[in-house]
Amino acid sequence: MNDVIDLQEAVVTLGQFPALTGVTLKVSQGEIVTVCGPNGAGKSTLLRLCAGLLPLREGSAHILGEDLQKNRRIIRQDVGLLGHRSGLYDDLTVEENVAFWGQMVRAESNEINEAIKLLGLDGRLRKVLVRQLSAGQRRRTSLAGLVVQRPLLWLLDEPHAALDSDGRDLVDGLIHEAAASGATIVLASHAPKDISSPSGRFVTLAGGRVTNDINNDGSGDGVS
Amino acid sequence: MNDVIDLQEAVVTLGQFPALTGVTLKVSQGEIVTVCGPNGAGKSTLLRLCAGLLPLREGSAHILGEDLQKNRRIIRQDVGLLGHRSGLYDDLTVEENVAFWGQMVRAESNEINEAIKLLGLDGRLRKVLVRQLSAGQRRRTSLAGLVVQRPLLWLLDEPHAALDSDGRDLVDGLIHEAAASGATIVLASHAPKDISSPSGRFVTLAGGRVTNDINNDGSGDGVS
Amino acid sequence: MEFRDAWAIASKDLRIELRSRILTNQIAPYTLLILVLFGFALDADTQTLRDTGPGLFWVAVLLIALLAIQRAVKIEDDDAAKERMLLTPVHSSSVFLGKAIALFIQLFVLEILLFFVMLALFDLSVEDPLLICVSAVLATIGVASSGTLYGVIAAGVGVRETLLPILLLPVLAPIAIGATRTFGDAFGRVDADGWAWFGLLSVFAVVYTVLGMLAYGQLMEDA
Amino acid sequence: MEFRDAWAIASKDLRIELRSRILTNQIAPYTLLILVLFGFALDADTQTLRDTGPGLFWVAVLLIALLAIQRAVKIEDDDAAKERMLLTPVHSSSVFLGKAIALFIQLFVLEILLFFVMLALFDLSVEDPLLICVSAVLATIGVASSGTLYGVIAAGVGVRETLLPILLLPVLAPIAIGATRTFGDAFGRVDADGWAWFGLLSVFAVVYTVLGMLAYGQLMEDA
Amino acid sequence: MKFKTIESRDGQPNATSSRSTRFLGLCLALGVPILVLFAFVFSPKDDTMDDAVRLLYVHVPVAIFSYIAFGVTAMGSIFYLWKQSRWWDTTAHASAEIGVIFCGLTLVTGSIWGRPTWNTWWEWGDVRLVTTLVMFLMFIGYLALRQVPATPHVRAKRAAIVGIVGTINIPIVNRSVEWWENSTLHQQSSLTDGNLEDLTLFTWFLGTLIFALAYVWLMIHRFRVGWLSSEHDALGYGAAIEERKAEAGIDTEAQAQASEDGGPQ
Ligand code: HEM
Ligand SMILES: Nc1ncnc2c1ncn2[C@@H]1O[C@H](COP(=O)(O)OP(=O)(O)OP(=O)(O)O)[C@@H](O)[C@H]1O
Ligand SMILES: Nc1ncnc2c1ncn2[C@@H]1O[C@H](COP(=O)(O)OP(=O)(O)OP(=O)(O)O)[C@@H](O)[C@H]1O
Ligand SMILES: [Mg+2]
Ligand SMILES: [Mg+2]
Repeated sequence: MNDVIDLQEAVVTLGQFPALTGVTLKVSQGEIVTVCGPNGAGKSTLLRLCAGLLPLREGSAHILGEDLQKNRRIIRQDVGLLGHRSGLYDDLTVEENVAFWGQMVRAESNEINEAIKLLGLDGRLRKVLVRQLSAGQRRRTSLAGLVVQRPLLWLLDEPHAALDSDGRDLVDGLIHEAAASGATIVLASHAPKDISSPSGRFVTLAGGRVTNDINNDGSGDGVS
Repeated sequence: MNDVIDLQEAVVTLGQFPALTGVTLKVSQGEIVTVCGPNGAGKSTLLRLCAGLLPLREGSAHILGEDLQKNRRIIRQDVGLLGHRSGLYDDLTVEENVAFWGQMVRAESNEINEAIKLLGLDGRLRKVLVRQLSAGQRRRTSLAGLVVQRPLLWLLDEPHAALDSDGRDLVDGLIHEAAASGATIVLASHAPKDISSPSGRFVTLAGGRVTNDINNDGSGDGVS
Repeated sequence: MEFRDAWAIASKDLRIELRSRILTNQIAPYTLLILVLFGFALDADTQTLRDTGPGLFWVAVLLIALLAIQRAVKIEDDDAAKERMLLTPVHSSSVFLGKAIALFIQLFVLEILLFFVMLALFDLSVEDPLLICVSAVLATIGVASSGTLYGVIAAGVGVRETLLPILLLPVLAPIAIGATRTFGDAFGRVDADGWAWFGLLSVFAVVYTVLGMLAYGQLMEDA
Repeated sequence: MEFRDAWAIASKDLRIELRSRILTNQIAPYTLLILVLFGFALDADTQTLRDTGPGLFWVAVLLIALLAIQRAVKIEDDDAAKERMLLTPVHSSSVFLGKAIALFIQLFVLEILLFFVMLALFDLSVEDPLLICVSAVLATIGVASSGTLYGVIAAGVGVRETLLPILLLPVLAPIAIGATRTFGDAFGRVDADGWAWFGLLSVFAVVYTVLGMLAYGQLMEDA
Repeated sequence: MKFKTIESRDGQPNATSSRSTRFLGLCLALGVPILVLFAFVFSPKDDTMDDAVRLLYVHVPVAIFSYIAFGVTAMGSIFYLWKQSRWWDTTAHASAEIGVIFCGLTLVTGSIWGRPTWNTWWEWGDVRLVTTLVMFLMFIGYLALRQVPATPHVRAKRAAIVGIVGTINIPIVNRSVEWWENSTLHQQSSLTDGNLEDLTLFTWFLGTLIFALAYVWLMIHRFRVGWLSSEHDALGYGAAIEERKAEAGIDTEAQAQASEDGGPQ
């Protein structure tokens, strides 16, 4: 089995605070995993750890086969992260932003165009500065950048936030499509109903560790 | 009948762009109104107009009986807005932030304490800098500031965003309590199911105007 | 306007500054640096330096004030706190006063520090201590008031960092010139009528404070 | 490292600057103001001004560079773009180079402008145009490289606005001093060996560029 | 890592000294009066500088040890970037602090010296003075950076780069008098010229030795303070983890309940 994510008792501290207190989690290729948990449980921290953006304090973490303790940089280009903040330039238009991030991940210009269309940013919005977008449009622009990247591991922090129902369906579609084509998806969410995945797996975080890990087929292996 | 919000063909432009193209809406005291609509429909703009933060270009707007064309300032202290951005100081702690905003709206210190407790920010979080909070905790802090304000008109822009299910229940509870005590609530939301109000009214915005206005009892007066 | 509100706002600003230790760790060394830079750029002998001492002092104060004003605006801008303030019953002149007071205190503390550095470096002797004190206070009031006022004009425009200095420098320059002359007189180095210049400083201080209290609400209103 | 990436990043930065018209509408007037301010603070006769001309020129360039660097950092900091950049295959030295190039171009354009203003105001005549050109280019490379490097050191710390000047000014000061001397020689006003100073400038330019390309990745890594 | 420090009964160090540092301190305590004796009594006046020459015995050693201190900072910084070890980071930080003190002393003693000899406290046109000041300020910036709230590793890395860049100054300050002969009042290297008298030379060496001792002594203590304070930061770690884990307590039960019910569908 090909483990895309393999965390063993991973501890991450933010400042002095242990945001993750020993997370053990395995995710294999093609899986769609939803991370739930109360506010401050450590969901965002977990995703950022998997993206190699945070140093590991204890334990071990292997992402896409690479050891994060050794080198956090190496996996980064195969990982896409949609965080709470969108990583866009306020003074560039939607099109310029997607094109820039597309260029950075070596996407073709037709891919860039397609992503813009796919996320409903075509027409008027193309030439609008990102500064002037509504919350949902901003989120869509950020997603478009992710779509052109086509990473092997998608880390989505509340991907449905700020999106309307069309947008939510779109994201669900994207997730399933990506999973079908072999990518792995981990998403943080408060409302697990949002994503209706037949093969969905729900991992519950609380107090910085996994308290529950349920497969939708009922074979839960609750960890107390 | 006491109309808290009375908009007649209200037009608002942001830069050159007409974000609201003629909204007619009446909300009476004690009502809970959910504004839905696709991304970029103008929900946030509508709420900000009602808070007196945006100038009216055409039409008329009366909030709490005051004419916004004449004076946008006068209503402001009776209006509370929870926007996409939270209006907190990153370098102050949760407690200091709530206390400061409490002081600004002339709240007593026990009210401030209660609000902190109510929103689950007691204990460790009290002394944490807002900069270090998770997305949901930040949102809760912002809400605590609103709770101490106890405005007559609550304008909540996606109040459930970033909150866990506890938090959502809490917000729903707050909304109903406020409505029961005579306040009026207008909230923008993408997932209208989120708020389960028996007296709920759903206003749909699209293209900057109201396209649908349904009361939960079924007496919809759809505007095409 | 309530003074209690103004004080709450001022102490909030000061607390944020104290927490980040900006004053001691950053602005104070920056001040020294500016002096060094000038010293070098001018490459002048002590006599010239002694004559230009007061001028350098006030140019340094101006540059520091710019930094401090940038910070003060940024605090409110970062997470839409400015907007939130609009939805409270606090009168805008209290907000103005609060922010100006915080700025004044920060600047004044720095000026005292800078003053002694200048005395030592430039080997100056004070002839009229009273004039020094009152003119420093009034000039600082002028700088703090006009800085707060212009800070809100530049707020929220995205290009704040660069816009603010441009707007502000022409406003601050006359204050700096006035203060330079008063200091020059107080040090007995320039043959200027210090107290006349002091009058100018008072006018600026009063005008900007009154203007700020009146206009701040108007300016805060629209984001 | 790929030059294509660096260029994409540089042109992105330049486009943002052009869009906000910072250069023409804000930094250029700011520059003029600084010169005027100095003129006032010094209150000197033409002879002194002529001698201090090159010094003032480079002090002005430094202050402008600070502004431009602040902007460059802010662009990446504002909405976590810096972090996003980490999740692309782009090499960190390309990012460094891209940002340094954008900074260089902006500064250089301003220097040309400022240069002619200085010529006119201070009534100077150029004796060694070649020396002026090459030393300006190398000094600007040094400023752009060290500025980009230090910009990322101060990035993301909340107290960026004030931390950056303190860290950066002592680094930039030697460059400014060197450039001042070369200019002084090239204008025939100082009896310095311009080409020796030029050597110093080259060393700085090379050291900071190499150091930046090596260290930038280390620094970008953690937010 | 554990030091041979004087420990209280509960095993916690209650001082940063150990037997060897106390010995070092003792040497220092004895050495200073001897130096004072030599500097003020035994060594002769200078022909040109008169009694002021006696500042030489402080001014030059502190200047040299500020170079050394900053050099150690640079070395610590380089090794930190290479090995990422807390030991090197603490070393760099400790040395920078002492270096700033020594550099400050250089400036102060130099100024005091300048008053009688050059008739001025400070001379802006003088390259050595100004380069020394620039170096001083650069490391003030370094210390400011170290105060910025950030994760220890991030802070250490950033500080390391600044520390390395800062040392570029050392050769500039040291060579400045030769590079810019005509823009300095400051002494050229008078030691290598060999025109110092025997006793003066001896006193100078003694001064250097004493300040070397002072540097080492301060360094050991400052390092230990830094090390212990970072250890102190880590002290609450276990408890913090437990407290954080306990946050899950209530939820765990609820979730276990949910999983029995078949989990969220
Ligand atoms: C604020 C003023 C001064 C500063 C910042 C300063 C700085 C320094 C520095 C950094 C050094 C070490 C140079 C090296 O070995 O690379 C030094 C050495 C020395 N200084 Fe000063 N100095 C100042 C004033 C003076 C004065 C007033 C005198 C005496 C007239 C003086 C005499 C010396 C001598 C004799 C040395 C030893 C030179 C050598 O052996 O290389 N200094 N000073
Ligand atoms: N420097 C710090 N000091 C104290 N606590 C901190 C610090 N940094 C982060 N935290 C805490 O660490 C936790 C971070 O959690 P994280 O952002 O991963 O939560 P989350 O599960 O994504 O929550 P949300 O659903 O609200 O987004 C929060 O509880 C936060 O308060
Ligand atoms: N200066 C501008 N130029 C062009 N379009 C603008 C400008 N400012 C705002 N807009 C547009 O106005 C609309 C603002 O909508 P608003 O923020 O009210 O949407 P919303 O309903 O809250 O959407 P969301 O659900 O995404 O939050 C968006 O479509 C945005 O693109
Ligand atoms: Mg989160
Ligand atoms: Mg919105």
